[in-house]
Order: sequence, then C-alpha cells, then structure tokens
Amino acid sequence: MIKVCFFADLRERLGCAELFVQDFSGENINQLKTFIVKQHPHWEKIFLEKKLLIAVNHAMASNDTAIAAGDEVAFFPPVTGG
Amino acid sequence: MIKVCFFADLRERLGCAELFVQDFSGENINQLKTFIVKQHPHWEKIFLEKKLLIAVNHAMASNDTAIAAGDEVAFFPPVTGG
Amino acid sequence: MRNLVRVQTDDFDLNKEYNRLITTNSTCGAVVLFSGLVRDFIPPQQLVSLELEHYPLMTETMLGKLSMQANARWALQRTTIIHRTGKLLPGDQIVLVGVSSAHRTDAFEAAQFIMDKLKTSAPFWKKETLMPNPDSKPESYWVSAKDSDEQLAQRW
Amino acid sequence: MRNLVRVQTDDFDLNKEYNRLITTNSTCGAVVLFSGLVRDFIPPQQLVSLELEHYPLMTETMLGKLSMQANARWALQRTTIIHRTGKLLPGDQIVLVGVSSAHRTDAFEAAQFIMDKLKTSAPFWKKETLMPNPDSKPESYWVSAKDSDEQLAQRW
Repeated sequence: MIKVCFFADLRERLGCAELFVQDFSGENINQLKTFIVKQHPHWEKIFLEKKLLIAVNHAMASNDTAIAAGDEVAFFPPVTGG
Repeated sequence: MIKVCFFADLRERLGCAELFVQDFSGENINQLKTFIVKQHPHWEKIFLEKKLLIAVNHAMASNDTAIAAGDEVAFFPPVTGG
Repeated sequence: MRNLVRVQTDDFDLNKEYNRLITTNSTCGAVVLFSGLVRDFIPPQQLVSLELEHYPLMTETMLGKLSMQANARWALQRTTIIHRTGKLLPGDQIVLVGVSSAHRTDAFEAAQFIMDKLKTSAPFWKKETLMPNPDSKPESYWVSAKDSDEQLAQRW
Repeated sequence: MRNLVRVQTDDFDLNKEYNRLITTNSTCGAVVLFSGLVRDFIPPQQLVSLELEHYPLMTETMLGKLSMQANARWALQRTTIIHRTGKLLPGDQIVLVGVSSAHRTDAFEAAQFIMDKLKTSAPFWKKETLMPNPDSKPESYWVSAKDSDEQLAQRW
C-alpha cells in the first residue's frame, strides 16, 4: 500500500487530500501516476500538468524516483511560502 | 586660510589634529600637500603614503580635487568602521 | 542549539530570536535578520486574509536541510528559520530567517540562500482572500509561484 | 521619515528600529536588518575594548548619501543606518543597517550595498586595546583596512 497526499490547489481540484493505493506493482512515480489515472480517469489532465511537484517520504522527488510499498508520495503545485 | 584635519593613526603619527594653512596660493590637493610638507619637512614620508584618503568639505576627494580659501580638507587612513 | 527550525501558527518575537542568534562568548560579529510580512494590495484592491497551508511531515525536515546546506557553504554560528501557517492578516509576520557569523558576508549570503531556497522548495502554499474593491464580495485564489523566485533559487 | 541616519555613543534597540521600518499601511513585505557587533579575539588573545573615532562633520553626510544612493538603485520603503562611536566592549552593538521594501531582493541587496560602502567610505576608525595573553599588559593598535572590504565595495 502507498499513501498518496495532495495539497493546496491540487487537493481542491481533485477533491481529495489522501489516497491509499493498493495492489500497485510498478516501480516509480511515473508508473504510479499511470496506475492512479487508470482508476480515476477524470484526473488524467491534472496529472499531465508539467509543473506538478513530487515528494517521496518528505523529500523532493521526480517522475523516475523509485517507490515501494509503505512509501508516502505527495503531489503538489509549485510552492508559494515565505 | 584652509583648515586641514587629520584623523586616527595619521593624527597620532603627525601629532596634529588640526592645521590652519595660511597664504596657500595653489589650486588643488597635490599642491596643498607640497605646501604643507615644505613647512613640515618631517611629514614628507607620511604624505607620500599612497593609501591616504582625502576629503574636501566632507566629501571624498582626490589629489587633483580643486580647493580654495575657506575649504576644509581632511587626510585620513583607509576607514575601518562598521 | 545551533540551528533552530519552527513551523507554528503563533506569531514570533524578532527581538527574542536576535538575542538567541548572538553567541554568548562574544565571537559573533554579524547578525542578519530577514522578516517577511503579509503585504496588503494597492487600493481599491484589499487583502482580507491569507491562509497558509503546508505539508506538516515535510516542512520542518526541508527547513532543517536548508539550515544544514547553509552551514556547509558558509562559516555560520547560529541559524533560525521560523515559518507561520494558518490564517494571517495584512501586516502580520509570516517568516523569519536569522543568521549569525563572525563576518558579515557569510550571514548575508546564507540568509539570502535560505530564503531563496525556502521560496521554491519548502512545501507551503498561500491562498489569498481579497476584495477587488470595497463594495464587492470577497474572492479566494491560490497564489501562483513566480518565475523570478525560481531564478533567484537557481543562482546558488 | 523615510531614511534615518544616526551617529551616537549610546546603544540602539534593534527591535524599536524594526518596528519603525515597517510602514503602517501594510505595503511592507520584507525587512532586512544587519547588526554588527564587537567581536572578541580567539583565546589566549583577549579584546579589552574598542575605541571608535570618526569625522563628526562628515559621517552623517556620508551615511545620508549612502541611503540616497540605495534608494536610487532599489525600490525601498524605509532605511535606517545607526553607527556608534566612542568606547565599546566585546559583544557591544556597533552598527545597525535596516531596510524595508515590498520585495525581499531589494531589501537584501540594499542592506549589503550600504554595509559594503559604509565599510570603505564612511570616516570611522577602530582602535583595539587587547591582551596578547591573560598575564600580559594591554596593547593598543589601529585596525587595518581589509582588501576584502575594498573588493566587496567594488562589486556595486
């Protein structure tokens, strides 16, 4: 199982803050995106958004970052703090 | 008459804080230096010090800055405040 | 504690943090403090409030990493990063970055580095509620990231 | 008063100056404060005191010019330059530079510019009284200007 978190604008557009992905057999973020979109086809356009940032276990990551069961993955728009 | 001020290390080495120069007929700082050294020959070496800074009427100046009677001229070592 | 990181809803006291940054053995020669505040719009637009969302498990870790990176690049004595979350009003303090060092250039550069990197890599998001003019209804928008911030972060 | 310049023997209160820098109409987004302190030597050397001489008629004029130059180059709201003179002890505050602006880069760069230029063009001189080791007699030296300060001033 992989815990997936969404933040800010993305959370509001998806209408989802946390998603628990079961039975994922892929190896990286790209494959996780494809897996999620297959289950939630109307999210496809949102996941194609180039500027979407990715974190794996609270560290910045990219589309080819490896993931495994037990990881926490987060997707969010460019940050605007400070 | 030109009022000449000396500061910090320079003031101590010359043993002089203020000098009132009378009958100076030159036109710039270089000529003032020569004039002062003529009256105080033992200051010659000190006035040849390349790094000596110059101010005329409280603004930074250089050897060729024009001066006239009534001006206040200051000589001092590189500054070390802050 | 050499490097302090705090993410909190409460306000912070800049003067208290200044005193903490000055090391007690008088080897501190320079302190640089940056304070970021909630800026109101230019009338007739008016900012009603700002809501700061963050990724709680990630923010403090990220800010701690920034402190460590700054310490690796510059000769620093102490660093402080405090970032507020939740609902803020115009004029409120949002973020404090403080750095102490023996020489001023280290403190200046490290404080800028931390702010530039925080702006592009710390998981905070601002949502503004504003009045387009005094008679209109309040509207809410997520603030967009600025390209200029990305460029400032790239220079380090 | 947009630009404050003070040369004084008295200490200053950083927090009071911070509050002055924040404009009251909430258009201030960034404040950068720099505080320079009297730094002690590394043991066994010990700094007894620091005497700051200046050129009274020139210092405030020079610092006022620096504020104006900073305002001409960056979009600033308020600036503060306070420099102390006379006898200071290890840990004492010497100089405060504060800048407020809408955006952080203006405040950061202007504060650095003012400090770099102050270091090479404001007529202050430091004389240190130090103990080479705890059992020796105190000795006094005029501090030498640093080439690195000249280089930092040249970059603007």
